Amino acid sequence: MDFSALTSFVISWQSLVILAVFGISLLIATYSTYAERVVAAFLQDRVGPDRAGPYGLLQPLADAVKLFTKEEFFPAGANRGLFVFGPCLAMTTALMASAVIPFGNTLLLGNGEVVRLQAIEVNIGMLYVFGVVSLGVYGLMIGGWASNNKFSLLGAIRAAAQAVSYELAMGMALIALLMVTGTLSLRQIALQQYDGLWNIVYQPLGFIIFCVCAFAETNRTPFDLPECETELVGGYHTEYSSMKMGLYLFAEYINVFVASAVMSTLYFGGFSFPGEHLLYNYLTASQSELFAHNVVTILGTVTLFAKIFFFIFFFMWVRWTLPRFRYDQLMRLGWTMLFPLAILNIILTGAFILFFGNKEAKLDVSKEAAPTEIRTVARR
Amino acid sequence: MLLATPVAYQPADYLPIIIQFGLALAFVAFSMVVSHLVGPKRHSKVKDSSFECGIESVGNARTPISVKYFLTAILFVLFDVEVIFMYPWAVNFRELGMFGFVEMLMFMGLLLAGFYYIIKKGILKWQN
Amino acid sequence: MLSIILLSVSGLANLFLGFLRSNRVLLPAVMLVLAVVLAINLIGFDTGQLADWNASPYFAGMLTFDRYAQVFTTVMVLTVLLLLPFSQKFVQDGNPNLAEFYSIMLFSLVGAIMMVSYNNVLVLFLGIETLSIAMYVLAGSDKSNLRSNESALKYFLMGSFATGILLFGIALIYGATRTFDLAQMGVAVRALPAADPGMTPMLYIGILLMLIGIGFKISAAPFHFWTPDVYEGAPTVFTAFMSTVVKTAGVAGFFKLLTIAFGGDTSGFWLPTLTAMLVLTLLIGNVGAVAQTNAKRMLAYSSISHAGYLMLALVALNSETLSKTAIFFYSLAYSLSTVVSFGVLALVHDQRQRDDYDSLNGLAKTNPLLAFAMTVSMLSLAGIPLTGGFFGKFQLLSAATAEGYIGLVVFALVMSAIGIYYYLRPIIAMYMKPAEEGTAAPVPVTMLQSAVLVVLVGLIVLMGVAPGLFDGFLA
Amino acid sequence: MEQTIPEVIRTVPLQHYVFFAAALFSIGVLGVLTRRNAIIIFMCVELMLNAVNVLLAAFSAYRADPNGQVFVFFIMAVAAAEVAVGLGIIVMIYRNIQNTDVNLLDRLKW
Amino acid sequence: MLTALLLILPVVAALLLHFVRGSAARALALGASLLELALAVYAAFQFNGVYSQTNPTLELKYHWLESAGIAFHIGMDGLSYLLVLLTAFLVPLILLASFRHNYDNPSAFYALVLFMQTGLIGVFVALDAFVFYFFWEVALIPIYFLAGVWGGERRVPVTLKFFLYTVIGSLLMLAGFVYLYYMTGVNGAMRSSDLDAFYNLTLSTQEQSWVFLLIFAAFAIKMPLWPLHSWQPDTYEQAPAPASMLLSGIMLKMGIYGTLRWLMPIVPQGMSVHVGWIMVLAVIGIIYGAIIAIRQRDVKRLIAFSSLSHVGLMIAGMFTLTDKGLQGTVIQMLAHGVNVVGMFFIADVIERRTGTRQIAELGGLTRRTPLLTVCFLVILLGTVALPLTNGFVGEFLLLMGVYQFNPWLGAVAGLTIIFGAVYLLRMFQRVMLGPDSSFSETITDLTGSELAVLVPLVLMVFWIGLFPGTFMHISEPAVNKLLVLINR
Repeated sequence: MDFSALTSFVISWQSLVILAVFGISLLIATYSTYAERVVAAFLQDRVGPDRAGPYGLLQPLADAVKLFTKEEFFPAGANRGLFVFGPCLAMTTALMASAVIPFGNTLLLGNGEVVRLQAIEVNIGMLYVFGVVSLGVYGLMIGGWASNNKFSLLGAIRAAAQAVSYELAMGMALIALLMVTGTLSLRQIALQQYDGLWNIVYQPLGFIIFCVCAFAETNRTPFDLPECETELVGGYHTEYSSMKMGLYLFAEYINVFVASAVMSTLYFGGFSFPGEHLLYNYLTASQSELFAHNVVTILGTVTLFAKIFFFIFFFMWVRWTLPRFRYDQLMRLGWTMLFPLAILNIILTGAFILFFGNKEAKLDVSKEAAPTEIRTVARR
Repeated sequence: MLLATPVAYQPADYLPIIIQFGLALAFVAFSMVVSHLVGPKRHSKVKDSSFECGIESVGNARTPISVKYFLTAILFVLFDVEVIFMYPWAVNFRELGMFGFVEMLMFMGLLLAGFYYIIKKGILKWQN
Repeated sequence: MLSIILLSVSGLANLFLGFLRSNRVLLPAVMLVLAVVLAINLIGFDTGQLADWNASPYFAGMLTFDRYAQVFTTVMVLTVLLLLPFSQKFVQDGNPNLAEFYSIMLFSLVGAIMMVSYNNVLVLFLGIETLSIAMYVLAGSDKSNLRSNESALKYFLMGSFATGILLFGIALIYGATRTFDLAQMGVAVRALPAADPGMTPMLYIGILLMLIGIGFKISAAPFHFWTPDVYEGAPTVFTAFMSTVVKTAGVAGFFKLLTIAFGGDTSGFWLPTLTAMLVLTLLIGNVGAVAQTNAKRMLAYSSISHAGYLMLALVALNSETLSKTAIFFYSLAYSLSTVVSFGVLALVHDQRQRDDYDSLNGLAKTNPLLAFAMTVSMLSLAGIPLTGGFFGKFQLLSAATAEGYIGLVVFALVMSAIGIYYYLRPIIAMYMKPAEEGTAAPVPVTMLQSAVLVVLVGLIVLMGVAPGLFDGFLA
Repeated sequence: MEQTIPEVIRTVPLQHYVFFAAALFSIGVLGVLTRRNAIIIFMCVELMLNAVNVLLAAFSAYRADPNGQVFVFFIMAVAAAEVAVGLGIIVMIYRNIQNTDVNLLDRLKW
Repeated sequence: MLTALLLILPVVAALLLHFVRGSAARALALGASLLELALAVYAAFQFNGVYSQTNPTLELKYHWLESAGIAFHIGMDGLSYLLVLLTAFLVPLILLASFRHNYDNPSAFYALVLFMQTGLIGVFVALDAFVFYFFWEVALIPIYFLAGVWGGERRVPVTLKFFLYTVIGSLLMLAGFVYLYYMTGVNGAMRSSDLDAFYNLTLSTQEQSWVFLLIFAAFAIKMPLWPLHSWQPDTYEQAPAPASMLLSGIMLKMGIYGTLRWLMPIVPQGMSVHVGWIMVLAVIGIIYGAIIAIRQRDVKRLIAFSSLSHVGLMIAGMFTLTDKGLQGTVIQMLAHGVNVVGMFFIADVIERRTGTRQIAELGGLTRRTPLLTVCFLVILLGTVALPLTNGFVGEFLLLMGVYQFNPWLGAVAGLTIIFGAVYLLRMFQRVMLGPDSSFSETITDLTGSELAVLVPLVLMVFWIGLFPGTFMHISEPAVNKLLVLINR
């Protein structure tokens, strides 16, 4: 690859966006730990962390410092290399996943440059997310196996079995969505919902399945059997301490973040919000198109984050509300309920599209959404 | 047939992914190194022994585990491949129309037959 | 085509039939299905339009069920049909997975049929895999028996290795010819040296790799080494399946491939390789078989040598009709004889728990029928007149002679002279050695089994006495 | 749709794909021939299959002929079936001899 | 049709024998073989004008492998007829001889003998190369089982040796036939393995000599020609008496017949290349057989080696390629068949009475066994080729032929008569006359059934000896035709 591309890229706005996305996901991960406690406290009607800083807002930083300064521990008979590699892998994959998520439409700069509020737009974004996220389970596996501890091993195996079981149903649910959208690019999916109905309307069942699977994939309660302290002490991270432990925790929260983002993009219109074209038209009446477009874009980004935060909250809400499954129940749910449901969903979707839906594909907004096109989209 | 939009991507377009990968790697490495340097190191025989709720750990930790897990994995492989077959179909669903739909119904029929078979075979009976 | 559908559907149905409490219905059910398929094929024989290579194509011409396919389908279905009764041991043992075994056999049969009716390399590949993967399972079907496990593993590793090589060959050839369709591939291959000389090395490497894969699949030397172990370790019935159906499908399928795709002047490139493989195969098969003390292992080596004989037809592919007929005749005779020999071995093994030569001692006294059937099959395998094996061998030889491979023919004859030595050993054991203590009791044989044995022997002798009846299907 | 594919791929010359696939394939073959652990042999076989997939995909892209990619799909499916069977066999053996070293399998002489 | 009947009858009988036991089996077997004999004799009248007949008659031809141009083509000319007659004449006697033994599973034994008869007759009447090869092997299988199952204690290795020898030979023959068969199609003609098609072949001398070697290997092993004989004595010794009779009396003639019918006329030039060393080997065989025979202690082995020596003479005579030589060979085939069967039978009779075949242990048996002595003497003299016995005619003609071919060889070959006289008479003198042995008093004379075997043989000895014309006329036209073909 020629380096001119590299250099020209590094000094472009796009690289800024990447940095932003990266930082945001880390930030959200950090503060999720805080949020988790606050939500827990709220749901259990008690006071959460409130010492470090106002409302304990500095708590995460304190945690970080603590994690860094803790002794790192290697259990006897552990495979050191893999022991370290496990959490690293988990974290890396988690951080990678957010690359293709469209956090907003384009920003138009004065010099006519167009900046996508998305690290990178690839036509197979959805597959990318899947691939990277499902890599994450290797981190758990490796870590659990490497720590030479029965609990860890069991946790790891559970994590793997659970992950694969629910990935099936998840993929199937996704296929139904694909039949509606006809593309794998997250950005296009979002743009398709830019005007008109969100996919949740077409895919209620699919969303439910997807959501359940997302819980399972991120090992959140009620599916947190890989790390359920009541049975397995700490599950796969029983033997972990200091920042390695921290990486596992972060990875989990980042996955939650990504899952929320994906869900909101796929089913809840991504960075689109009701009445955006009205606003656009209103603004263009007084201001320049450039300004109008950017305002709409920024608002869209904000809405997207709103949706994401809601889903993160939803994750925590469920965690502190629902009890944990038994393992065989978990498996049975995944295999004998979600899987057939997903297939049913596919068949229903297909039948619906064929018999009621419009035959030609949804409007293909594959080209870079420059303001003019956006307007056409919006006005239609 | 091919999973591609009319936009012609150049390999350079995938550069951001590499960059993000680099960032992630950097962060991870950083945290690892720092925690390694900063943290105290006081080893002892007992402390290093793997955790078993305080009692002596017995036997090899990496014991063979229930074959059910292997079965699950194998089944996943099988069914996931079927799912792979569905992706291109789903993307081109409208182009294929009724023909594709019927074909896929057959396909799923066979899939469900196998599914029913394994359920009946007791793959998910974790009790025994 | 109907046979393929019928077999696969019944295979599925059979799986669910397995959930019934008693699995005694399975064997009759499967045999019934096979009989029906056999009948369908036999009825179809006089439909003249099937006579050429590609009649009535299916799936956009990827699969054609022509006379060629029909003839070999008949051979294989007949083989399996006559082989099944010897699997009754499973029924008696109340084996929980019986239904699976039968279904897998049906599925692998489907694969075999695809291998002889394909018209597109993709279908060939699918057929091979359907067949092989099923066979991996069957080889290991005796779960508690370590030998069976081991043979399964070896068969699996070697088989998938071969698949990889075959596929790489296919990929390279695809790169060179831009098609998977057999006929187009043939055209492209013949045109290539002129059209795109840059591609020819890729093509040739591809062909060589495919040959290697083929060698593995039909266990031709030097890619035969897995065969004895696998054949010895696998349950005898499935060994018989492997050594009959797999070989027939393999040789027939690859004959089609080589003739249509790589025939003509291209063959000048790979024929020497194939010939060398043939010579080596015959040598190793026969010499190896002489050294054995275990009847089953001897049959394994002999099956290697028979692969060698069948390769004579591959080498002589330019006189097409002769070779086709020869392959048909030989594979039929060979399959029937092999079924008999393995069937008898299976029965003896069930009672005496061993399958070395001495376990056959005095069989003539205790079970005259078994001994006689075994004798006939041995003579047929040895190619002695009065049995089908003779005319099979004769046709192969005359095909090779017609192509002018006199040296090969003489070599093959010398080899079969060696073969006679080891084929006589079971006969000697049965007729001329006294029964040892422990082998004195007669081997239990059900009515069905003896009936099938009689039918098989009848067919073998009929082929040997009135070969005209089996003549001219592929003319 | 087909004619658009080549520009995508042709930024990398075909030979690179061929050499890459050949290298992968050779690695797989060597692994099969030299390694002694059944699982690793098995993985090497899978490696060979994937080398084939790469090659087929590359060719089909350069030839603007989808058949190659269809073939890849089938190879994937078959490979999955092989994985299923193969793992089953290996697990079965492991449960019998607590090992997957093919050298230990000497009940039958090679 | 009659020919086919000759082929089918024994098989049918053999199959039927599967269902009957005991005396019924014997009756059936004997009856079938006698019926066969009757058919064979009837065949003589069937083709009248047989004496002028050159082309095979009583033909039958139907497509066997149409696409390959192989037909099931059978028929008889004088040469074939004589051998068919010999077979049909000897088999009943052999069966009769076997009745004295109580083999286990006798009906299987008889069935195999009859099955063997089919094979032998098939070989003699085949007019298509592959039919010939087919029956050639078919004749081999039953004799293998006869010798292997009912033979002496060293039977297994011996029969294996015999089988392998023969089969390797016949496979080489098959190679030769396949080549000829292929050559019939070179000039675009439809390939055919018919005898006439082979006769019409025109091959280079080089090809011919190769084909000759391939095919002659089989025949030489069967005859056997000297260096290839090593299977013979063991097999004769180990096989049960009836099997030995079949082997030496009939089967051995297959080789000679094959040479006459399937070798000489087809590849004459190729043969003429090799005649020289074959003659030498044959003569060596004569001397070798005789000398070894002299040194034998065991009656059966002695007979075996004497037969080797006689066969050597036949081969030598045959390869002179003169009408005398060929006619002599034909007559000698009959005579030798009769004699050797008789000798083996007598050896069997004595063994059954005394329980030994060692010449040293026997002696002075004549006193109580006049009939045995007479029959023995007659057949012995026949073998020695005393004038007026059957042996004389053949050997005389053969020796004349060899002498014409090469006086020195003739002279050496002439030794066979002297040697023969020496060892045979010495044996007779020691076994029958000589000092008394423990058996001299106890031994009993021939029984009725044994007489039933020996009397026909004795009569035949004199018939051939006194009226050889009967048979020579039958074979003459065929032989002349052969000569024409050979000298083309």
